[in-house]
Amino acid sequence: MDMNRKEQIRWGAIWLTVAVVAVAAGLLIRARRQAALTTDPRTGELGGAFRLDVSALNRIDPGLVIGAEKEPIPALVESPHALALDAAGRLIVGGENEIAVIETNGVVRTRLPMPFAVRCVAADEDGTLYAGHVDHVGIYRTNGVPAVQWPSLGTNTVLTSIAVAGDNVWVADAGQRRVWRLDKQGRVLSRIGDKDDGKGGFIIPSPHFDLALGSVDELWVVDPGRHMVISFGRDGARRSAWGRGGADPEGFSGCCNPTDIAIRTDGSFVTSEKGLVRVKLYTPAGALMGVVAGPDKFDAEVRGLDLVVDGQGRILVLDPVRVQVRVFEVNVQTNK
Amino acid sequence: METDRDKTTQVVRSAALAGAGVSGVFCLVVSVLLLVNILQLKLNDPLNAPSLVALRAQYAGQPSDESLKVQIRALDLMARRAFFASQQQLRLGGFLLLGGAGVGISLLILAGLLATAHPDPRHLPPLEAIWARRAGLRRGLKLAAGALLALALAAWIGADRDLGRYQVMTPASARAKWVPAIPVPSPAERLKNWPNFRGPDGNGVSPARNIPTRWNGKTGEGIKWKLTLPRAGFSSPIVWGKRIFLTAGDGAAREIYGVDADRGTLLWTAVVTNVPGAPGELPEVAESTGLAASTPATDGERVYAVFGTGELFCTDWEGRPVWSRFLGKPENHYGHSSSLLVVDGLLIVQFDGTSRARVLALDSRTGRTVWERERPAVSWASPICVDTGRRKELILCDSVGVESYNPANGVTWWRQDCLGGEAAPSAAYAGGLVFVASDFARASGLRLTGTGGVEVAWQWEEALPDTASLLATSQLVFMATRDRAVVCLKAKDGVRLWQQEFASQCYASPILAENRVYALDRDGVMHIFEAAEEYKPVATCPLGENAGATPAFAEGRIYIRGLRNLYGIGE
Amino acid sequence: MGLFLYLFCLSGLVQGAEPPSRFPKPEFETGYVQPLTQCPAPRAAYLEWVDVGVLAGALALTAWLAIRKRSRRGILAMTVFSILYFGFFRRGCICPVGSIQNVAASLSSTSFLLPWTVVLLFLLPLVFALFFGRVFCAAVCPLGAIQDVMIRRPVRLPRVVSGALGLIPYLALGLAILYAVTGAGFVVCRHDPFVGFFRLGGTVTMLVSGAVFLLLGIFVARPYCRFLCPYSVLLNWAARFAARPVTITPDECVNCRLCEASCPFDCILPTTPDRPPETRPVARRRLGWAVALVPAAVMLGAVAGFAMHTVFAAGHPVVRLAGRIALEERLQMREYTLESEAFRGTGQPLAQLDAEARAILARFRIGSTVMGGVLGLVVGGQLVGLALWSRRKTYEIDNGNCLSCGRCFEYCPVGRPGGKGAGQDHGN
Amino acid sequence: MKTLNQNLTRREFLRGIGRYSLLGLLGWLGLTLGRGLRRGKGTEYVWQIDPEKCTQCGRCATACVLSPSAVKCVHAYVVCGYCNLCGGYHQPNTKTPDTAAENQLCPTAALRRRFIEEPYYQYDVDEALCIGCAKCVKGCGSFGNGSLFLQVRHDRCANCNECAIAAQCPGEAFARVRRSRPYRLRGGVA
Repeated sequence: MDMNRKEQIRWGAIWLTVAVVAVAAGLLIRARRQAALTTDPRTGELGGAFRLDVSALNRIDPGLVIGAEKEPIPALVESPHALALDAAGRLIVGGENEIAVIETNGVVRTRLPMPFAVRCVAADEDGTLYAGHVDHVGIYRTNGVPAVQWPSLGTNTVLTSIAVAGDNVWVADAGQRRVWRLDKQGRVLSRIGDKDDGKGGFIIPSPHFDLALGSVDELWVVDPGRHMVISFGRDGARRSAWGRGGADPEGFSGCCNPTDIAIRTDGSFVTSEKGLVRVKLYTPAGALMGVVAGPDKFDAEVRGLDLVVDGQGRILVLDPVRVQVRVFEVNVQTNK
Repeated sequence: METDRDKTTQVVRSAALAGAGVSGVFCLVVSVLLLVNILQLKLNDPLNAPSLVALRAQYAGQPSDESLKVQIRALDLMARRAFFASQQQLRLGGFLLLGGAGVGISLLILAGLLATAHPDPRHLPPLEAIWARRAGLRRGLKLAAGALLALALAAWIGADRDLGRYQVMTPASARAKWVPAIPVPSPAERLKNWPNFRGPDGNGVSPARNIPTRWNGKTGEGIKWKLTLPRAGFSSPIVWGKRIFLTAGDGAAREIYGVDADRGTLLWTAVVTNVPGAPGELPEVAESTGLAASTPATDGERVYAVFGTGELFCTDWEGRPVWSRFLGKPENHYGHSSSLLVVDGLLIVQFDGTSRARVLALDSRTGRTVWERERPAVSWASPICVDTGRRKELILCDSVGVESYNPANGVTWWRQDCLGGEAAPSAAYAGGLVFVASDFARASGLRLTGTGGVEVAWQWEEALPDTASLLATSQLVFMATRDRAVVCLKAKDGVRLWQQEFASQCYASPILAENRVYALDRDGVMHIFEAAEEYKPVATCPLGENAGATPAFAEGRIYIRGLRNLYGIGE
Repeated sequence: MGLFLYLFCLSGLVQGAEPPSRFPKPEFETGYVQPLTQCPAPRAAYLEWVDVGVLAGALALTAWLAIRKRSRRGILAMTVFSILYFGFFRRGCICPVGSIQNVAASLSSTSFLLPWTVVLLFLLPLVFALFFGRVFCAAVCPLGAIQDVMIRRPVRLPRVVSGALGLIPYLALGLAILYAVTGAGFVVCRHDPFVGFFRLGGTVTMLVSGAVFLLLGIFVARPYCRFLCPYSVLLNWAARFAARPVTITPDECVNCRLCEASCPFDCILPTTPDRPPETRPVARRRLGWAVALVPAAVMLGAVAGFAMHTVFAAGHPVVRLAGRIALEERLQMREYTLESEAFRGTGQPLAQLDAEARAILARFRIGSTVMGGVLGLVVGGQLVGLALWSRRKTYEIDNGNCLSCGRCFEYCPVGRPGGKGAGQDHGN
Repeated sequence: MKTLNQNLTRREFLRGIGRYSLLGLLGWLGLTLGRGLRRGKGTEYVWQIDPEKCTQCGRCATACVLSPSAVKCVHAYVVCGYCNLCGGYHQPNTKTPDTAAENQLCPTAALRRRFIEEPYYQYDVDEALCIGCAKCVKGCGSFGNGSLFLQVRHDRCANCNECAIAAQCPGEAFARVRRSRPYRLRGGVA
């Protein structure tokens, strides 16, 4: 009996120890998890040299930022691609299957269903809309006059930008890598940027190729592969160029940037980039004035931001991801 | 007696054992070398050499320094060579180790085969020890079980209960369990009536019988009564018992009407006034929407109505105001048109605008907010609430996708971004599938999965509705499209079964009753056809008046709202 | 997670790549021809059937060698073949042990389809076990084979230890099924210690644990098979009912005890004394206690299982992710893990993840509780079995645990063809 | 002796019952599983990465049971812009887009560049050197057309029961695909 009792006590002690150890282990596990959860989680991967930290490039020196964002305007068009202003200062937004004319207060004036997807759009002084579809231009009027479709410019054509002034229509063709000058009947007048011009033509690795009309008889065309903005006379003679590549704020990043440009009344340039999504302002001579909006303002999946400058000098950016026209005001003395 | 043969065997066996020993030593050496190599690679990975990283960083600062470039290139070459050399060494080491081990083990096996020694049973425990062995097994088993229990205890103490604190992410109000204070009408009671837009669940299905299939508003055939309404509105009538309720409104006034269902007489008119906080100014709305596009709802005790002004108004059975709320000026460029729904004592208000889009669940007695969720985009669609057999799902469409909420607390069950354009058609549910569509985007069939989410079963992009909601049975899906057609798709795969064009588009949502589809077009013509895999028309009944509202169904009756008049059809 | 991946690929959600880019390539003037992206094809599907055929053939041959031929050397040759073919050539991955998980996942979710080859992989060794005992373990399973050749100086483990460790395979089986059914992944494959050798590489933990098992295996015969392998539980139960399992002797046992000493796995049951060494009332009381303990053990197991469920659930990637995101939200952390960053990138609502995690947690709650209960039943059942006294007049094989390795035939003096071998040698 | 025989036969009988009921259980299991099989008749699967879900975390390089990993970078030439300055080939701060070591992004120099004609360059992946670290994939996706992406190479992949990388993939980009279409290529060319 005595033996049995001893045995019992021994086993009791053993089990008690086990239980105490279990409780202690549980408390330890708990404490360790708390510590582990809040420490650096990225362990067990390849070392530092394997990390390509794009986010470091995304940070912009706050001293360089000169843009202030205002209330955005809903774009209200499915997959918006193209932005322009008409003579009355209203927004023309072209999308996958329609063009909307939107007041700056966001009220939709008109909706024009489109037979083809709109890649770029421009408005004439009389309110006529010139829409660049993938391979041709369509002319639309809001007063009920039937639409006119110009013939295709070729099988490889990918129109990405359009500008209208006087009797001329310029369209940028990223697919054939040249700019077409047409008259208002759709007849081809001349071509800019053919490879035999001695300059090697435009380098356009992706469907982003923009042009904009300058104030004095000038046509500015982006050469994204060379990271440059080139000016031509309206007849097509090459004049000057500026811009360089680089991930720094002054340069244009990646393989093919800027994607879009717009020109302010004082001749300064607004540019937008993909990859490192940023909108910047340059002097007429091509020196950086500041960053209007850095990558933190946009969603990472943005590929190409169409730009327009309105009558008050505000920069309007078509954000295809948020389906908005983003509005930025520039706080800088531009008359240097 | 040792024979020569035995001798040779002995010699071979010794040789094999010696060989195995040599292999063992070889393996040991190789493993040590391998280990050193691995450690070396771990300690200073040539591709992560700090000197190289530092040089690169320096170079980023001084890109024109030629000597830096030369240094980087030299170091880089070295690093890459070292990397591939060590990789090759590792591979070679592995093969050597394997080969050595293979040879060693083979020799050991050979030695074992040649062995003459045999196990000696004299070392075995005595047979009597069998009982002690059993005791040992028992003790081991108990020990293991005890250890597992101890482990469970430790686990319980150290358990990860972060998931429990996850509630932080859901709105604070969602945690409170909602207990309706008034008797909720039973599902059977709801089924007998037409308490909100598109019937009991908002799903477009009527359980009523003896629905008329012949009438003519021009000749008066089949028309029981006709009531001219004081004001216009595009909202649909609702029915509870012997009462019909409607809303109407324009810039001058917004009104709710109570109508006797048997005689077609106007019993009362409630004028929406004195809504606290309402500014009085009217939002800009499209003419085709107006200020009374949202259908009211009732729970058999009260009537709830919302207007394009943002005014939400609750009256009692006799039209006396109970409570009212101003939800804010709808920022919605056609005008607010989402209808109301009462779910278990909660009034669900979908209030999707271009800014501050949200869905609210209000205590139907007081109008107090029980829960509120932000919504991602604008819409004109109405909520539906269906029982999927597993749970109740409150399904809302917006211009980006479709989201399902727990009606009790507003927590999202699932969301699928499959819509686009401007979402006006409401969802439909049948047989484990949710169907949604919006014009200029696509229609989708979403299958509820076992894990509580959805997967896209099919998509369809050809002809799409822009106003009318979808209608579904477990076999078929019907859509009244923008181009004046009704399309019938197979529910399980979205294959088109048939398509029928009419003279005019249907603004009213098609309704299923007695396995027939009732589709009312804008000319007021009701197209009745069977819900079947081919188009089988049953009847075509003109109203003699344009119509846009979805009709209400009750036992033996249809109530149709024309532009000016309300019709009671049936015996 | 494997489960979800399966669901994904079957739902057709992610079929095919994006449509061909419409943007034309540069107009090359030098006559440059754009190369095609090369894609080496995977192993042909019919070869999977060849593998199943080889498995069936190997099983049949081993059964023949063990039961008809009674040839230890033949079995050894099969062992070497299995190491080479199923191990090094097939890189350890056609594996009936792992197929438990595929079968469990497939039974729990109708959308998890598994190929016929995997079904057969799972069933063939079990069907063979029902007729011929664990011939799969004898020489066909590469995991067993690689350990078998390592057995050099086997020691007899104290019964306390082997009795305690014998519970682990049940736990392993339970966890394998629990994780497969909840879609948390295939833990058996993840912690397979030997596959690293067969593939000549792997994580350090995998290689080290494999080396430890192999070195341990010199002294403790086949440690993985006996004290970890989840498939061993199923094979054990099938082999208990085997129609023609291996026998120590083809004839009548002479109780020489040679076989008992030869078995490194402790699977030979010796003869017993005529009467138990304890009085009847004591034995009866013991049996009574054991039987009474069964329901208590089940209850206790279920409670323990319930207590463990959050720990088990932490192994599910979705639950872990939800926990991590909850933490990030609570502490307003801006340092994301790769997982939480990827999840936030998808734009899915957090509440949906929460709901999903809770649903999974609920499944773990049920599964873990059931598993604990079953484990309790196993403990209770074994205690009852140990309290029963069965009399043995001859040496017998413990069919459930016997791996059919054939070592005992070598030493049995009875009925060896030609009568030479053990008996004579022993005479020396 | 007689009782022993009786005992034996009774035991045999019970074992027979056990055996055939277990056999029946296995048969039922086979049939149940087989029913599921008819729906996905003859489909066999292999592991593959969905490039659209890949987050370029770099775990493919370390998590694979094989060393070096069976995951390699693949180049879809049809999507490539043939740029001089390549986001996948060059460091982001490259000033002179040449093949100098200080400008290269790839740690093992597995990405090769070949001049075609002014101003176009072709980029090729040397799979013997590639370790699947996804650095170039990230660069190409961030700054270029995304013509570089990771794929499981089936001449290397052991097609494990559960892919070790899939178990660790943060983006859940790994999924089984049909053996007949074993790749998910960008640009739609298989």
